[in-house]
Amino acid sequence: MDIVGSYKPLLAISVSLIAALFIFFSGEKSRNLREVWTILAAVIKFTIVASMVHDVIDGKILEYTLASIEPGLSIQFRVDAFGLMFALIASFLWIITSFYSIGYMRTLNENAQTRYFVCFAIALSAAMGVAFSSNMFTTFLFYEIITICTYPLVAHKETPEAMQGARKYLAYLLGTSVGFQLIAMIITYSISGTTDFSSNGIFTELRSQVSNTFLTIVFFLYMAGVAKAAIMPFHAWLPAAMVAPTPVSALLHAVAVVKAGVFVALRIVLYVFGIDILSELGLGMVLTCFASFTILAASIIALRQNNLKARLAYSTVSQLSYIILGASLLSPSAITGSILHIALHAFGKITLFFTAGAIYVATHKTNISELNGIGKQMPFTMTAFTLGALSMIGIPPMGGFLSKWYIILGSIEADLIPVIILLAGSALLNAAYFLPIVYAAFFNEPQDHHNNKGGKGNINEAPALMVVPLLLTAMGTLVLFFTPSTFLHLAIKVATLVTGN
Amino acid sequence: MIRRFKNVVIETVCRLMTPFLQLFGLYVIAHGHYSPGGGFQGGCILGSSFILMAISYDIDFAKKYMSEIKATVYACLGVIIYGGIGMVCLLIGANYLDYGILHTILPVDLARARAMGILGIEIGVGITVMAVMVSIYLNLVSGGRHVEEKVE
Amino acid sequence: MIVLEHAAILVVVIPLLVSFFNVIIGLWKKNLCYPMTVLTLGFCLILTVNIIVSVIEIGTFSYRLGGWTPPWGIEYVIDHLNAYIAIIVSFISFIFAIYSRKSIEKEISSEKIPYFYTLYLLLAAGLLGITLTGDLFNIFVFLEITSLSAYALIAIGDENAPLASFNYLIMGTIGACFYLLGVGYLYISTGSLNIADLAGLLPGLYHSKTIIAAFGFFIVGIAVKIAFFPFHIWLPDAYTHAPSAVSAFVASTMTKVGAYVMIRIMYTVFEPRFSTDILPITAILGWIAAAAIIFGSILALAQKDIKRILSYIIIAEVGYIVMGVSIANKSGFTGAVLHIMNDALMMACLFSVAGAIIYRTGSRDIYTFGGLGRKMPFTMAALFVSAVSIAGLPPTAGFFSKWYLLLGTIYEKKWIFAGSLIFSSLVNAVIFFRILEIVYFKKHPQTGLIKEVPMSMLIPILITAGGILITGFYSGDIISSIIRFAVPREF
Amino acid sequence: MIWMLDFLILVIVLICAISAIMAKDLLSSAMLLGTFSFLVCMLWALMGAVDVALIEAVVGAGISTALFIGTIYQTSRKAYRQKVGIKIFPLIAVVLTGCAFIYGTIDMPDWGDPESPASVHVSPRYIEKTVEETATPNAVTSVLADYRSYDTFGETVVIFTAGIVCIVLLRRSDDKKV
Amino acid sequence: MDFIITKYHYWFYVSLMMVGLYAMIVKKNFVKKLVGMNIFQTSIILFFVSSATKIHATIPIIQETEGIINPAHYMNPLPHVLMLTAIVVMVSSFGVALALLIMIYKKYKTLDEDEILDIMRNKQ
Repeated sequence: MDIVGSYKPLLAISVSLIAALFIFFSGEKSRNLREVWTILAAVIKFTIVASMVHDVIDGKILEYTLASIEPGLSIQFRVDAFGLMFALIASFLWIITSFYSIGYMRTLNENAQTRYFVCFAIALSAAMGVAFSSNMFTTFLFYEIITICTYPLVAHKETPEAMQGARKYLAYLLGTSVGFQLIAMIITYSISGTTDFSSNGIFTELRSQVSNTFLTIVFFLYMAGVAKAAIMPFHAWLPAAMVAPTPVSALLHAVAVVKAGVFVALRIVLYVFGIDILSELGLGMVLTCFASFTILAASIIALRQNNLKARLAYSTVSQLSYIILGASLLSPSAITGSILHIALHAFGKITLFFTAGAIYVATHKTNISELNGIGKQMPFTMTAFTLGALSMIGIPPMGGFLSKWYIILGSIEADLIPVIILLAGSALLNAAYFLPIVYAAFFNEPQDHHNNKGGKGNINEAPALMVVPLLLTAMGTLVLFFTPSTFLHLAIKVATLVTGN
Repeated sequence: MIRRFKNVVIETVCRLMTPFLQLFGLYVIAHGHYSPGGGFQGGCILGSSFILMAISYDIDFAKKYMSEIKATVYACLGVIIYGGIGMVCLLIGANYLDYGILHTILPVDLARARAMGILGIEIGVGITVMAVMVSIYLNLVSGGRHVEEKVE
Repeated sequence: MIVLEHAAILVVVIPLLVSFFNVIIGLWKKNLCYPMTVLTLGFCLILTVNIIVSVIEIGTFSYRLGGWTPPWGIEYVIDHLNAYIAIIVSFISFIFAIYSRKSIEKEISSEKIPYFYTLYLLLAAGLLGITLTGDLFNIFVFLEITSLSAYALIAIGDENAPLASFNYLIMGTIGACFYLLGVGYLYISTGSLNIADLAGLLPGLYHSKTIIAAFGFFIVGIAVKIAFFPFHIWLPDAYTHAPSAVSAFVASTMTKVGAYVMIRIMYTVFEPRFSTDILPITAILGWIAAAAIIFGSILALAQKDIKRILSYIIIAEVGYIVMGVSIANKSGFTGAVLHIMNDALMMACLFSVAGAIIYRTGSRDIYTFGGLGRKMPFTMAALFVSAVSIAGLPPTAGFFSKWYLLLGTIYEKKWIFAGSLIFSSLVNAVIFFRILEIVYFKKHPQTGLIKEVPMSMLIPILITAGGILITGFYSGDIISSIIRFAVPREF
Repeated sequence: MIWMLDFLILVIVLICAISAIMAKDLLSSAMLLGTFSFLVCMLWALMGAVDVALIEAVVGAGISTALFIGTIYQTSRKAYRQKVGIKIFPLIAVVLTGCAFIYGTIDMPDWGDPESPASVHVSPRYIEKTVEETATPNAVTSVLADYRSYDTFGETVVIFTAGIVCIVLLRRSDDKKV
Repeated sequence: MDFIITKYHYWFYVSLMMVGLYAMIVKKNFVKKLVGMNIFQTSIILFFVSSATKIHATIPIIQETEGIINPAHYMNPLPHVLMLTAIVVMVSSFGVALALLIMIYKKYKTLDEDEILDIMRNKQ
């Protein structure tokens, strides 16, 4: 574990900020140029991030200090396995998403596209910042930036309900983070004099000074503070945020934003408190209960949704709780599984959202009840949808299976047999709310008024700019099952680091 | 203007008093070193002499001697004298308003130089106070009108 | 170099002298006044910069006026705290001297413009004088210069301005009188007016009833001057009806300088232990400050006139500063002093944006701002930045000072105070995101011909906005190089 | 000094003040204020503050009364809707403030005590050194214009400001806007 | 008794202050407010000046041309100076206030707070 100074983290973050400037000044008039900037930024960002993988797997830790406010309080970036993992996924999927959103935006020719792309770029930099930040202070900084700069994206349609959703979004995220997370962080700082993440927890060495109840309170403040992780009862913003354009829901509300929330939650669990304290105080168990409840409840609610994106949103809520669950089991394999799940769920869910968007663009349908026979109309899309759904359910040979497998292993290590049952049940529920869509899409006869464009059975796909990306991600879910080595390495690295064996 | 009333007694008395008032004002300014008085008192007395004019005759009469513009300029002039003396001290090389240094340019010893400085700023203060008092009064009673007209 | 060695006094005297000349020149050529004012204040800015540089190099230094040794003469004492305040004041005044040109041309009649700039310079010089002086009575004199010019500048606003200004005058006079009484009580029982001298004399007398009363008078007087709850009644009207440039300048400096005087008296003239132990004023102040914060935020939420919203927010912000001061520990004090700067910047930015909107649309009602986001993109970007900052969200400056304030309250285990801070930042977030929503996402019919404000107004807005963005990251340096030395030793 | 006279004047001053507050007619209250200032100026003369007495005689009793009357003629002479009743809550507040004042005075040095700190700490130097340092027998003048001349500068600026303010606020113009 | 003899001045000043303050706070008529302001400030000035008095001392104008000067023989000049300043400040703010009053009167044709409030209410 040797720490080397490096500009790469800063570059990885700032590249899309700079891109945002270019995009802003290119403006609506030269839209091609604008989107070239987006793609360029995405690619560069990914290459920078990827270039760090090798070092990190060798056990190096890249570090860069932006500003030091006080001893123990600084804006500092540190690239470790866990952060890199998240950054890798986000930056990779951004490339795909930017193509997709270009297609989406142009086909529907939405308003204020410049604002859209600018905010998107900034959101990505902020996500990188969260991934790379080396202490709670910096994390909070970028966490808030994500919130603020995704608000315009959610309100993008500028319709009353979009506003409503955006207000809800902002209220939940800002309220919790300022109201709970900030306080918890300041308490941490005022006790320990630092907010730097350490692999065995900040509180471990001054365990003697702080009382259990106090630690418990702080822990719950933290957990309530990361509403982005959408643990119940702080989940309501996510369905509300589905008014956003689909690419936003795809990247941000399946990958960047929510994963940032989960990521921070894991950081808190593993690096601020450390599994020793949590297991000692039995807080892990409490978290497990919350997570399990969320998984089941969200799945059941998802069953009753007719709007496709809403159903996906609730499925996201439940899937996020898998990650929390895995971490809360506090056993090596479970942690590995949850970290893997960040990646695998990302691929699966983004595919699903892409397909939802594609369907909307091609046929302007948003409700599941209207999807009968759509499989014949847009076969590629629906195939991708199927793959994504299977990955969600966690059937081999799909990526989703791996992470669940590890989590199950972990629950055996932590000998919590109920968790296995829970996982099995939720898998069934997932199947119950995904497979009917697939079935209806391929085997039901379409109602007449559907095939508005051309006759029955005509291929009526969304533009290629959208279909190709979603096929790619769908392939991703498959590929990750067979060659998960990179992610697996990283995840295992983290797990061994925090559990110490 | 308040109310225009012709009254020989008042006009004559004021006409007689005004020069003495002003003389006394100058005396109070100049003699501030040795007797009660100084810039403020003298300035106020000078100002009140003009105000007396304005009351006894009317504003135009007072404005013949001290028009608004003139008053404004005098007001600036006084403070400029004050600040200027300070700056002179500073430029010669002492601290701001340190009149002692003036003995290098005046043919007097240090204490006298200070007295000189005091006299200078008293004059400045006097001018400003007089001008400002007059200008405030003129502005107040004329409601700021340049040209005089009946109120009621 | 004569200028540098006399910088401390020149900072105050040069604006005064120029203001005198301004009147005469104004009678001759009106157009010269604006450039003269701007140049003078720019010069002051340079002077304050090298004042603070020399303070950082050689530490506290003093300047004897008239060459008399204190306590017989008046002296200027420049330490880290007031050099810091001075640079804020001169910077803001310079910015708004540039800003004022267009808006003033629109708001007051042309032949009064020279007098406007005269008063403007007098106000700036008065504030700097209050900041730099080391003599209690001298503070009073310059306080009066400041107040008189402020009354006038406010009174030349819209048609309700004179009334507001008159109420301000009454309250302000009460405040000044209380301050003067405090000085008198101190003088009667010590016989000195010089701050350093008093700081030496007072500890022996801490239990004298006269001293305690004097301290009370000081606090009340200053509280009136800085519109500290419950003496805030004059502020909203005054700041709402004043001309835009004036309310921007006054709002972002006067309360801060008042807060500085409060800090001076609580922690320099008196030792901290006086206000914490002997007369537990800090506890009371803290609670009132919490009340002020909540009260100000809620009332701001209830308004729909943008300048009124900002005025009530100022009341809350004053509460922040007083709370930080009254927490009386290191981080609280640091937060307060840091927040003086950040709040000055934020208020400057917000009020200048408000002025820009009024300049273009002529309306102060936030519900008529629809669609401005497209028409005036840069101004609205500045509004966005300052809104984020005033809601205390990273990465803007407001977050860092709020961080320190919260840290201070939590060190003292004052959960209610922390709660009030959090509450107000959430309320501010609501207020401003409501405005931003209107600005960006609502359409408005009559915004057809509205365009971006002229450069002379836009540049100050952007500078302040940039300041808000940047200073946050340099708070560390500011604290380690300046504020650290301003914190009383006892903390 | 004769403390009987002193006392008498103080009483009359108080009466003047109250009646100036109570008067229905603003003009009469202005006149009462003038009387008040004049009596106060006598009081100062009794206390040996001749300079202050002089300026109070000129400013307080003279000019400010003139300004006052001028303003009253510009505006209205009647105090409309003069409430006779006394408001309780402000009265309590004022009385509390007064109690604070009095509380402060308890520990004060006696009135006219030559040994009071004010008389022994800073001021003696002015009296001793004024002649030899500034060649000005009138200590008030020397302190005003030399030892603390910067205060006086500020004060002159205050006056100047007041003048400018009155011009800005009142001077009419041919312009439409005022 | 002695206490009273030595302190009664202060109490007179205090009562003056209270009168002035009461007028400033309570009186609805702006001119009356100004009267109160004037009284308040004057009482403070009285307060200061009285701190300069020394029994058996004379006005602070030095008679001795040579020899040692005993400060106890002369009043304390410093408060006089301060109060000169304060008086001038007072009259300045007084003038400003009067100017404001005239402006207010031009607009509302009255100087009574209640009536002005009525006018404003009627306008909306």
